[in-house]
Parts: sequence; structure tokens; C-alpha cells
Amino acid sequence: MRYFLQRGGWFALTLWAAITLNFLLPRMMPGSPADAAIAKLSQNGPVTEETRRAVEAQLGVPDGSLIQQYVDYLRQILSLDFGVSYAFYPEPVSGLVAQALPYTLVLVGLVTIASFVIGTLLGVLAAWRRGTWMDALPTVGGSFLTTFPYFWTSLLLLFFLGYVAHLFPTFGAFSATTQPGLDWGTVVDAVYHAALPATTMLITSLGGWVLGMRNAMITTLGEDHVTFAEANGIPGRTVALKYAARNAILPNLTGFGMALGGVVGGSILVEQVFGYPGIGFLLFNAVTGQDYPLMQAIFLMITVSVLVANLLVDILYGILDPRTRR
Amino acid sequence: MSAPETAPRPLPPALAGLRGGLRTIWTHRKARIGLIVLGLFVVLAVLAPWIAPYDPKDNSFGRSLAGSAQHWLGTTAAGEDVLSQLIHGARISLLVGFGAGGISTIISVVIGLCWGYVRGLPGEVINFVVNLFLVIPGLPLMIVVATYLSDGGISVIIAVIAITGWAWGARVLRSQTASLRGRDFVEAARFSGERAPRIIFREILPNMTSLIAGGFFGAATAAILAEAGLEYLGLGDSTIVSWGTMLYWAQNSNALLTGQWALLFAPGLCIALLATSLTLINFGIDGISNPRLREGSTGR
Amino acid sequence: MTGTETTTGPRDTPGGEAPLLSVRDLSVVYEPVGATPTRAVKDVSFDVGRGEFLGLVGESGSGKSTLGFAITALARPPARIEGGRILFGDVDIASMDHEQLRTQRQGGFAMVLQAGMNTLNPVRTIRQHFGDIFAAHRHVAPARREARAAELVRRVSLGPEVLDRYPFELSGGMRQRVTIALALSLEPQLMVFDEPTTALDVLVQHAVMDTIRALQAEEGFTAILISHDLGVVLESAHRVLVMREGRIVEDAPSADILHRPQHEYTRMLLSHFADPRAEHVSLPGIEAPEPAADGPDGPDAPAADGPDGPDAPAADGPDAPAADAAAADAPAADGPGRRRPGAGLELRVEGVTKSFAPPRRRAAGVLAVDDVSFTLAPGGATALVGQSGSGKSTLAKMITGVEKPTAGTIHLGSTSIGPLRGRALRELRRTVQMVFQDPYSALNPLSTVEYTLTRALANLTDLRGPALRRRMLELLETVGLTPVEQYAAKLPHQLSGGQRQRVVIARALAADPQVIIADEPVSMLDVSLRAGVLALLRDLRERTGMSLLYITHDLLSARLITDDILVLHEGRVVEQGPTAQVMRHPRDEYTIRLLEAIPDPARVHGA
Amino acid sequence: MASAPPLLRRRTLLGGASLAATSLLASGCSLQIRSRPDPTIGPDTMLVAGDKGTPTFTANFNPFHANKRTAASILYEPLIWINPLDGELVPWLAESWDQPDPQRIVLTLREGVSWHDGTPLTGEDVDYTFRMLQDFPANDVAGAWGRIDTLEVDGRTIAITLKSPDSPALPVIGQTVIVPRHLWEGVADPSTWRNEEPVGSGPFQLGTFTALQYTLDRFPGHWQASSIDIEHLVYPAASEELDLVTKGYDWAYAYMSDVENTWMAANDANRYWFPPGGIIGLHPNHDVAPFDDVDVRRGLALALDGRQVAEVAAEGYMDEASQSGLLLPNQEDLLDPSLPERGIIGQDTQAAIAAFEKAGFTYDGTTMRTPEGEPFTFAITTANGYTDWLRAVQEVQRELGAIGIAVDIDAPQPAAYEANLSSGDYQVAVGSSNGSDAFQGFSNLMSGEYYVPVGETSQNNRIRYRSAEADELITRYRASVDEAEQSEILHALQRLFHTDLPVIALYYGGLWGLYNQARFTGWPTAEDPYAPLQTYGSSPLLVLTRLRRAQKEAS
Repeated sequence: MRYFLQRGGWFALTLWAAITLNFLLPRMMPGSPADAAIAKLSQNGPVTEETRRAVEAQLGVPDGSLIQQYVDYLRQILSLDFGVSYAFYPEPVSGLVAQALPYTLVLVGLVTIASFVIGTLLGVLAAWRRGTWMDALPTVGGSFLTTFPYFWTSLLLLFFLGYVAHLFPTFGAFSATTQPGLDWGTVVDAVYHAALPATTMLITSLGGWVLGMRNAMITTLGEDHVTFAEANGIPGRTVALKYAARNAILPNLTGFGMALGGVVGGSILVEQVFGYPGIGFLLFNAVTGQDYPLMQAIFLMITVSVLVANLLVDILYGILDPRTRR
Repeated sequence: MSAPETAPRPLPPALAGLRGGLRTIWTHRKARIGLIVLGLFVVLAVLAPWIAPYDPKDNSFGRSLAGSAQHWLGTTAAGEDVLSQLIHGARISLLVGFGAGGISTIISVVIGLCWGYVRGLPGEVINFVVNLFLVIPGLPLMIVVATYLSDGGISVIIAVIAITGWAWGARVLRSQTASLRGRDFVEAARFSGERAPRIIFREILPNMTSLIAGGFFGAATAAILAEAGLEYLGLGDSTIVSWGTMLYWAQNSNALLTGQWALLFAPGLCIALLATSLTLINFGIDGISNPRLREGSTGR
Repeated sequence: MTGTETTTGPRDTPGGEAPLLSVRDLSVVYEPVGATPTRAVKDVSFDVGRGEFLGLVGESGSGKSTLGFAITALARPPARIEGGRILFGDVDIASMDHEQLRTQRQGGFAMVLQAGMNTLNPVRTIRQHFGDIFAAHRHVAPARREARAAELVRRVSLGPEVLDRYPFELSGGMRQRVTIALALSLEPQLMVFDEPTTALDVLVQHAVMDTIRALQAEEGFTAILISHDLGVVLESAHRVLVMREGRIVEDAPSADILHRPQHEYTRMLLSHFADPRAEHVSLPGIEAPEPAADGPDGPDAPAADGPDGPDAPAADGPDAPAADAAAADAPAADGPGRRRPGAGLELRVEGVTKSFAPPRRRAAGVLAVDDVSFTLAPGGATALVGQSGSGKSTLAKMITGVEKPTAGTIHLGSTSIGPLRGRALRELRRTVQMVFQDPYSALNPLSTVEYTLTRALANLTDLRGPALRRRMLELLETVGLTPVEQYAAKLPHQLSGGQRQRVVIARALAADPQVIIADEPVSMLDVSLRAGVLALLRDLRERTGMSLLYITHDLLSARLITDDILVLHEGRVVEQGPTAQVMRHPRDEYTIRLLEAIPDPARVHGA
Repeated sequence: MASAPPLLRRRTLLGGASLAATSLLASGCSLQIRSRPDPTIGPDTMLVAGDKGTPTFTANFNPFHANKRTAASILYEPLIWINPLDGELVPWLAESWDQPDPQRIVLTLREGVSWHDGTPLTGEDVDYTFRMLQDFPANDVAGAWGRIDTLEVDGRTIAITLKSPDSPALPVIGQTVIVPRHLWEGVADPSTWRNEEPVGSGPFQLGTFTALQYTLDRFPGHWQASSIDIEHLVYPAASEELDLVTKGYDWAYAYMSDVENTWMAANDANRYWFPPGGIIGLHPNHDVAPFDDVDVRRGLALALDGRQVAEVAAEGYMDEASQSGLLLPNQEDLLDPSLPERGIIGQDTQAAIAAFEKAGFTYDGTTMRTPEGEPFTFAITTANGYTDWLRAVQEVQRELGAIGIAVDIDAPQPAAYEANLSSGDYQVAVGSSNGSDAFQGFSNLMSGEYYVPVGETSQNNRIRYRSAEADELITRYRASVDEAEQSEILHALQRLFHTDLPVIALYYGGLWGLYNQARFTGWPTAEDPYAPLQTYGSSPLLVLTRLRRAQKEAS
């Protein structure tokens, strides 16, 4: 119980720190939102002072002291009101995020879980069949794929499978003519569109799990209790799964919670390349458009989801490891 | 060191350990391949001006030329020789990899070791900060910081990557420090009148060389990939010649459309190869930190 | 074929029937990646008859555990069976495939690994452990499994409630019993016990060994007991194999080993074995003070033991004899002005109590040390004896200022140690020093001997430059590590355990301390190395006049080098007095139990 | 070409390493991307890459928003259509106008115009629109009310009094798009209203809208309905360069690298036309020494080879810019004939060094030194991500390096770039200036009334230029409604621009029009430059009413 309370307290503290950092970071960025908007406009020709005034009137300029802004910000967060986006003026931030979130959640969430599960299983296999091709292939292959830059893999897949072979769509999360709905055709369409981004993220993240699990597993396989289980004639599969993997997965699990942030980060590049309307793409737009409110909301959301994932992992850890339960 | 040198001493222990470590890495087949590949890239980088057929910024050639005897990998949309850029690009990637990897390793060593050594409130505070850095998603943070510092060139990229990339290493080093801290020789050093900084950095640190080296290569790998990502997003310094900027320009000038896809393919492959070489070396280093991970089969 | 016909076989098994296990010309080689291969077992041959209790004894590195793993078919890379055969019944286990090997574990050979935290899967309950074995071999009907598991734990003197526990919820002794019960559940014909009691407390060790003996007698399985402790082996086994450097140097019934050892090595091992309760106790190179010499003034016994050479022959490896020879001359190195006995400070411990905060809320706090008082006279030697958890190490930490007492005071001369902090605490290191338990971990593996000693000297003395280096070499000479220049340049891994412990002692001596606290200084050393270190400690005390607080669970060593003894039990002093007297005539029941737990082969095999 | 051919040994060394890549390359060369139009798109439907999703569309058709869907500019119409090429005014909703004196404008509204819902467009709508802009300045993007004093609508007559003699106000006010009063009046805040179901008066009305694509349909009730030959316009969100080439777009606006081998190679009927749309130049900060010295500015201009810069920055598709401040050839008829070489200042290194020496600089053959004796170095600020600017700066860096001037490149993110320029926090910047309205271009750049010191922000005259002569010319122009006089003043401004070099013109920024003439004909070209091929702004209004379906003509 104490363990879970401790985790909860840590969660709350980190959340506060993340929220505060989130407040400060965008304010450190140079140039105002109006500058960003004008930069965008000026690509279509010189912008006059009159236009700047109109833009500033639209976007408003952050006013009040920093502390006042901070108080307002905290109040807004408590009421889940993130204001109006600058880059997508006059769209409310919450609407934009709500629109993008499902895509990323499904794409990143499913891919990460799939990658963790597949990678971990391959890692178990690699350690168990150490020194054979079942070890070498996932270990070396996986770590090679892991070193592919996200965007590069995306570009290659997009180019060859999308534009050259015409096997997969090249843009978006669904067909241009489909109105998103909850029928079977939409689902198939969505899966079809998610295939390339998902493949990219899967192949580039798999290696890490394979390696992590393999190393943990090899270490565990050298433990006395595994030797003892073998001395007791317990079948290999049971030893591998219930004795070795069951213990080896614990450190890997912590890594899982931590890695989630990295995967969301990686999705920025992937979504960018595939024109996938998720949080990553939105964040990129927010950053380039100097869109404080949107940036803050997304940043906060990513941090909170990583925190929540970590909390869940911690709870899962507590369930999986009887030693933490006391 | 106050010990006077009267007799010639054998190799200092740290160096001897290093030599032994290198030997262990070398015996590891995968690590050996990694070392060779890394060595090739280092040679390429160091000798770039002599190896590269042209100046990487010389744009006096035809634009978007296909591969030919003069330009094996063709030219860019600006009329620069792709092969020369590729060779020179190794310099930046190695610089960023080793620079950012080195700095973030130093940060993680200092923080990780102090964190593992101190007890009580300071430890809790460090714990909190490190965990904060761990949960804050790295790339978005990097993007924000890079945008903030966007006109400082490659050193800013290095700094950004280092600042955002040290936390995991610190965590790993902390647990090792905490376990070494319980070893008698640390207690013994205290009994010898040693002060904390010396115990941390002279007694404990050298015993984690392999772990630190592993962390360094890991951080370097991440840094190389991060640099490429930032440059690709146009958040870096697009005037330098690196594999990341090559990809940026390739994407920008539609290398895929102009058939210049060597321009897109080669830098990515180089990044992957360089990063892989570091990962492979880490296989060997893992074997030092954890002898069970040395090559071999379980006989199953 | 059967092993009995081979004339090369060591000897016929009792009853003359076919041996259960027959090992022929077995060689096992270690081939670690990136290191030179070493042969751990060399051409070993022996038979084990049905129902026999065989002991396998040897010091660390003798290959006894490797042999144990090989005969239970558990050798894994980098270990590899290089040659020879292992016949179990009439089957060569090398010919069995993976599945055959696995299935025969039930009713075949079982292994009980060295006691430790790790023989049981930390995330499975004891019941699940039993369940896994039953499920693997299906030799117990599902309906009977629960009852069978309960019965098995009862056989090792545990209640059925342990079945619901996770391993971390059990004490070390309980875990080892569970391990034995699990091995027993296989109904094996042969059980190999690999150091089954090594990491356990004396009393628990004793009880577990009793259980093993009783089980063997009841169940009639064949047992092989692997241990470094000749006493334990002689007490339990019918027949003993003595191993050294991969070879069996002697194979004889226990009584013969005890009374008529043939091999020089066996004799050496035996010579390091003594009963602390005896009137005269001596090990090679060291002799306990006579019981009559009870006074706190230190031993009247001839101090001639020291110069005899601290180490036994063939003890510390190839370098040792030279070192010993030098140590004999060591007193000459004592410069003028060294303190003589009786000149130092008195250590007074008065009503010291230490309690730790409860690990969890609502749990009771732990009272580690409870109202302990004693005085260590200048130049005196006091033993602090007790099991792990008795509070002896906590007491040592308080005396060295590492921990602060909850109540009571500790004085060194007129200085109160409790309130010392920072700089003053570092000052204390000049007078109170510590010798650590594990010489393998007490030296930084990356620092040369010279560096280690130089740092201590630089920090704790005012010596600098050449004077410091002279003193450093002098220290090495004092602890008998000569030629000093050569030892100064060595790294810990180039030294044997005994030599390392000498370096540790030299470091403790750097500041010329008045009190040395030695925390189990020989418990990690091989038996043959212990006497040398003990002799050195005693010798140093006599020469420099420092006082010694000797913390141990080993009564024999306490008897050898201390004058007074405190027996600690659960934080309290249960008995106190002159060492020899307490050993010979213990009054407290706990002291008696401790003494009785000492293996006594003579009891089994006759004096 | 200075480099020697690579040594043979180098080749063997690298041979193995690049063998794989080379063989892959060989196969890669054969991968010619071809256009694969969607066969379901009919001959009456045009695929326009005019609106890039980010990555999806949000429904915002408020024509006053910066983030509006680009098609909002076709759904709504301005009073006067202004040609982005040369600033020519074309009657649109206003069928005619008059400037009786420099302080008054009278416009006459066209008859027979109706909104998409059938309601007629009247003076009331015009009146409402201007009142709304007055009430919600955030919507007044062009700044009409910065110039209007009073506005009276009487039937079809719109009478405007200006705050001061300000004849150039006509295009600014005339470009205002008119919105329907009957639908907008009820909107609480038109400055934040998204107008998701737009009703305008333009030649096309909104068809379907999804997050990834929207369509426009021909508005049969349009006052020019007979000129509209296209039934549907499709705007997909996926309009990356790769999509442009492969998806069979009829009209796109994008800078495409190596256009001959990409866009042109993908389809036989693909064409491009890249007229100039602005001047990319070096904008010195006139409040920072030594850039306040005209000799330094002239030295810089003479040291640079604009042709080479254009070649590098725009792959040779754009020309060296004239120092007249005009877009040539678009504004050829405004050019002062007395300017030598049509105002183009060629590279003349000797003259450049002489100019610098006149400013007190010294050049020793390797390093240019300031009058103080320090090596002359300065930083050029450009925006990160504007790749052609970056290429241009790199070329400038190279060319100035040749006369011993070391140039640093400073490339902050676009927002920071804007902030730096507005507040004067830079030495020299790359910038875009001038444009279709020649006078507006000079005025925005050179007018002293916009001057603010470094540290304060202004969007106009960010170079902090002050010249009594310029101010006098600008004031005179504003007070003039006589075309001959205006032309004469423009000539004087060109001469001033040419001699005083407020900015150093490098090359023309292009208007990157790409079109396919297979299914639609009548596109503007260099021979018939009636409008640029911008897919945004009001250009499409004119282009779409000129295009004809090719197949119908054939049949």
C-alpha cells in the first residue's frame, strides 16, 4: 500500500513540475505569436504594418506579469481550458487536440504495445536460444533497424511503397473522400493508412526491446533459481517463461514507461512525413507557428500520458513483483 | 597524488584496465565489427579533405546530376558533389555524436554518482529532477530548446542534445554507484580519511568505466540520431554539411522527384551504419559490465 | 558395465553392490570468452555406492563445485566436460538427450545449491515451486499434491504455512530447508548438497545439517555433501574425498581421514581445525593463550608464536613463504617511539543502545543494540561474538562513529565518540581503525597497494614525500608483504586473499591507531589462510600496544587471539568474561548452544 | 572547376564502400516518377493544389482570417481586382471608380450581383462590411480604416473621404472583400467567427468539405457566369511536392526544384511559369554603422553578382533584380528610361573596392578593413527554413569573402527573424520587398513616417531608412491623382533607389505557377501575363474565369 501511495505522491509532484516547466518553456521562445503569423503571411509577399496590427489584434499578446500569467494558466488547466490556438486561430486548442489525439493514441499506443510485446518475446527467445540464429537475427537485425533515423525510414517506405509501388496511401489517416465514422469500411481504411507509419515505428523501436529483454534474460538465466529449476527437471518452456522471463521483464517494464515519451517524440517525425493528423504533427505546427497555447496543451498532454503510463507501469510492477507489495 | 615516483611503475591501473577492456571488446565478434566500422568512419572524417574528391560546398557543378565518373553519387540540387558532402558529413555526425554523447555522459556521471552516493534530502531532490527529465518527452523538448537557440550553429545542437539526453545514463549510474557504495572499499576509503568528492570520483568512478563507456556509446548513438532529426526538421544549422542537413536539403529539393535518391539514401545509411557500429561496440562493453553477456551459447 | 570391476576405482562401496554413481577420468574445463581456459577438474574418478553419504571437501578453487555441477548434468558454458564418463546406474549421462535428462531428475539425481537469496524464484510462492515440480514430472496425482507439499515441508521441520509465502518472506535457513524439501520432492536416488549451509548462521547451519543427516538416514538416498568445512563434512559423511586443484588427493572413510590422514594436504587442512573448548588450542603458527592467563593485561604465553611465521606452509600461494620469512623479522622494522602495551587509550562503552526506525508504519522499531557496556583496556583484545543480527556490527559502527547511539555513551580516553562529526570524525580515524570482513571487496580493485596505503598515510598522518613512501614500505614489511617494492606495485587481483587482508591491515595501521576493530577479518578466507592473518593481528597488537576489538561468529578464532569475550544475542550481552574461561565453562544457554553448534567429528568418529 | 580529378587510389579506396550505393543508384535513376491522375475526376473538374493541409483542414472560411482556407478568396470578391504582377486595377464588384481629388474616392457598385443564396448584393452589404471592419479592427487586415475618414453609401455609390491626401489608398481600400450583411449581421464577433458554411458572391460556391479535401462548385448565378467553364474545383489536403507530380494536379503553386526533370517530366502537358513577384535583397540596418554609409552599400552591391546569386538561390529560374525597385518585366512600362542597364547593377569588383575605399575602408588583397582598421565582418540574418534565401546568403558569403569581407550567417526561426527585423535587432538581413504596387513598395520601405529607432517595432521601413528626398517624393505622390505626375515621381523614386541603395537588390522572388494544359486552356503565360498563377489570394478569381475546358473545345 505504502508503495502505491509513494508512487501517487511522486506522480502528483512530477505533474506539478511538468505543468510549471510547460508554462515557462514556450515563454522562452523568441518572437511573438504575431511574428510567427507574419512570417507565414510574408511568404506570400511583403506584409504591411496595418496587417501586423490586425494580426496582433486577432492573436492578442500575452499580458500581465509572469506570475499573473502563471495563475491564469493554472486556473485554465484546472478547468481544462487551454484557450484559443494562435497558429490555427480561431480554433480552440482543446478541439484541435481532441481531433488529433485519437490518431496518435491508437497509432502510438498500439504500436508501442505491439513493439514491446513482440520485442520482449523475441528477446526471450534470443536469450533462450543464445548463440543460434534465433539469437543473432533479432539482436543484430533489431539493433541495426533501431539505428535508422525515424524520418529516413519513413521517407524510404513512403517513397518506395507509396509513390513507386502504389501499395499504400501516401498521406493522411483516411481517404480524402471518407467522412470518419464507425463503420467497417472506415476501420479498414484507417488501418490501411496507418500501416506505413506503424511499420516505421515498429521496426525502429523493436530492437531496443529485444536487446533489453535479451540482456536481462541472459542475466536472469545465470541466476541460481533458474539453475535450481533446471536441476528439478522443470521443462524448458516453464523455466524460460515463469522463471527467467518473469523476473527479467521487471527491469524492462520500467523502461517501457520511460520509453513512451521517446516514442511520442519519434511520432513527430513519422507523422510529419506521412501527413498523419496526430499529436506529433500538431505539435510541430505549434512549435513552428509559435502557438503557445497549443504547445502547452500538447506538451502537457504528452507529459501527463507518459506520467500516467509510468504510474500504470509502476502499479503493474507492484502486481508483478511481490517484493514491492509489502 | 602525493606518491613520489621512485621506481618505474607498470601501466597505471586505469590504463591497464582500459587495455584489458579493449581486449575484451575486441574478442567480441560483433563489437569487433563495430570497432572496424567506427574506425573507418573516423578515418573518413579525419581525412575528409584528402579523400573527398571535391570541396563539399563547391556548387560549381551541374545541378541534380545523376551518378557519373566525376560524381559517383551525383550532385545536389545546388550543384554540390554528393559524395564529397557524404564524406565531410561524417565529421559533423562524429562531432555531434562524440561531443553531445561526451557532454551528456559527463553530466550523467556527475549527477548519477553524486546521486548514488549522497543520502537523504539531496538524493531525493536529484531523484526528482532526474525523473522529471526522464518523463518529459525528449524530442519535443529538444525542438523547443532548439527553436529557442536556433541560430547558434552546431554547438547549440550539441548542447541541446546533451541537456536533454543525460537523465537515463544518470539513473543507470546511480544504481551502480549505490551498489558500489555499499562495498567495503568505499567504507575503507572513508576510514582512510578520504573526502566524499575523492571517494566518488577516484574510488567509485573508475570501477564503472565499462558502464560509463556503454552509456557514452548509447548517448552518442542517440545524439547522432537526434542531430539528424533536428537538422531534418530544419531546426539546426542548415549551412553546415552534415548527414542530417543533406537529408534536409534532399527533402527540400525533392531529391526523390529529381531521381537524386542517392542523396536521400546514402546519408541515412551512413547514419544507420555509424549508429550501428556504436551499438555493436556496446555489445562488447556489455560483456565487460556483465560477464554473463559475453558471447557464447547456453547450449540449448 | 559396472564400475566395481575397475581396479582403478577408488574403493568398493559398502555392501559391495554396484555403485549408484561412477565417475571415470572426468575433466571439466572453463572456457570463458576472451580469457585463457582453465581446467577446473582433472581426471577425477570415484564411485558412490547406494545409500552412501559422501563428503567432498576442498578449499576455494579446488573444483569441488564444478565437479558437483558436472555429475548432476548442470554444467553450462563456459564450463565444458572435456573428457571422462559419468555413469549413473549404468547409463552415461552424456548419452542422455535433453528430455531424458529432464525426466530422470525425478527419481534420479537432485541438487541443492548453495544457500543464498537466489535459489528460489522471487516471484513465485513456495506452493507454486512445488506445483511446478509436480507438474513437470506428474509423479504425484494432482489431488495429492497439496498434501504432499505440506508433508515435504514438514519433513524439513517447517509448517505448511510457508507454502503461501514468497521466498523473500522467509529467513535464510527456512529458504534452505525449502530448497531441500523441493529437491526431496523429486524422490531422488542421489542428492548433491553444494555448500548447503555456507551462508547461514552457525546455529542455523547446525540445525540444517542435522536435518540433512536425519533425512538421509530416513530416506536412504545417496548423498554427496560438498563443503569447504572439513568439520561439517567429517561429522556427516561416511567417506570423504579431499580435492585440491582439480584433483582428488585423498579418498578415505571419515574416521581414517580424521585419525590417519595420508596426504600432506589433508593433514594441513586438519591442522587448521581445532575445538575452541579444548584446554589447549593451537593452529599452525598461532596458539591460544592458556586458560590460566585470564588477566586483562594480555597474554603471558610466549609471544614466540609470532616470529614462527604467521602463515602456514603452502598457505598464501607462491609468494607467501617469502612474505612469512620477512614477517619474522618484522619487529626489527618497528621504529623507536612505538607505543608499548598499556600506553594507549581506554575504550569505554556505557549503556549503549541503538534502535532503528521501523521499516514500515505500524511495525515495531528494531532494537539492534540494547544497553551494552564494556571496557576495552589499552592493549587489550576483546571478542564480540554473536550471530548475524546480534548487533555486533552495529556496535562496531557506533564505536567508529559511523552510526550514532540512540542512548548511552562511547568514550575513547576522554573523547566522546557519539557527537563527532565531519572533521572531528576524520580525526578519530587516526586512533580508531577498521579491518574489514571481505578482503575481496575492501580494496579498490583498480588501485595499487601503494596507492591505497599512500592515501591513508597522506590523509591521516603528516608524512609527505619520501618519508611517506618509506612509511608505506615499512607498513608492508610490518604485515609481512616482502619484497615490499614488488608488493607496493601490485593490484588486488594479483594478490591472494590472505595477502589482501594483510594490505587491509596495513592500511588500518597507517595512522598508528590505538584501537583496531576487526570485523570478521578471516571469515571469507580459506581455512589454511586464516591462521596467518590471526597470528599477524595478535602479533601486531603485542608489538604496537594497540587494543583490538575482534568481531566474529567464529569461536575458534576468538579463542586464539582475544583475552576477553562478549557474547551478544539479539542486541544484548548474554555472557562476558575471559575468553578461555567462557569457552570452557559457558554459563549462558545461548553460549552453550553456540559452542555445541561447532562441528565435532570426534563425537561421531571417536577421539 | 578548380578541383583536380580524383586520384585513382582514392577510387579504389572508396570503391568498395560505395559499390552498393552506386549500384542502387543506377537502378534508382530508372525510377522516373510519372503522373497518375485519378481517372474518376471528370473533364469539367479541376484538381487544385491550392491549400495545404496541416495535415488536415479546419473549416474556416472567414475571408479576413490569416488561417482561412485559401478558397475563401474565391468565395468572396473584392471591389477592385489588383493584378499581383504589376498592380493593374481591374473593376470587379466595383464597376468603376473615380478620384476627384487626392482625398476622395468614389466607387460605383456593379449591378446584378447576387450572393450564393440568391440574395442580391447591394450597397448595404458594402456599408456593412466597412462598418464591421471599423468595429473589429482585427479583421481589417489591409488597414482600410487607417486611411478612411468617412464612408457614405448611397445606392450603388460609395463615397469615401480619406484622412489626408492619399491617392494610393485606392488599391488598399479597393481590395476589401465584401461579405453578406444578412448573414454576418447576427454574428457576435466576426473576428473569431469561422464561417463554416460560407455564402459569398464569387464564381464558385462551397461543395463538400472533409478534413482532407474540399470541393467548390460553379456558381451559376455569378455576374460572370458565362465566363466560368469549370464545373468543380477539388482542393485536396495532400499537396506535397511528390503529390503534385504524381496525382495529376491541373494547377499548383510551388517552388519545385529542377522543374524540368520533375514537374515537366511527369506529364507531357505540364507547364510552368515563374514571373517575378518581389525583390529579394540585402536589407541593411541603416541605424547600424557602417551600413548607414551609401558607399558601403554601393560597395556591397558592386561586389555581388546578382546573376550568380539568382542562379544559386533559384536554380536559374529567376533573374537578377533591377535596382530600380521594379519587378521586371512585369512593370516595364513604369521603368525610368534614364536608368542604365534597366537599373541592374552588375558585379564590378574594382569599383566595389573603390567604393569601400571611399568610405574609408582599406583592402590589402586579402582582408577588407574598416576605417578603424578592424577586419570587416558582419552577420546576415535570414529565416531558418527559407532555403532559397539561405542559398543566396551562402553565395553572398562566398562572393564577399572574395574581397576579404567575412560574413556570418544567422538563421533564427521565422518568428524570431520577424521579431529581429521589426525591432531592428540585426545588421544586414535578407528580405523580400517591393511588389506589384510599385509606389506601395517604395513607401513601405523608405517612408520616414514609419521610422522607429532600434528597439521599437515597426513592420514597415524595418531597415530604418531616412531620406528627406524620399519623404518629399512620397508625399507628393500621395497628393497627386495625375497619372503623368505619378509616373514622373515613380521615376524619381527609382533613381533614388538606384543611387542611394536603401536595400541591395539581389534577385527576383518568383511566383511559382505550375499548370497542366491538357484539360484546361487559357492559362496566363509570359506572352499573356494577365495574372500570376498564385492559387491563393485573388489571382484565381481572374484565372478561373478565363480558363476553358479543352475537351469541350475539341468536341
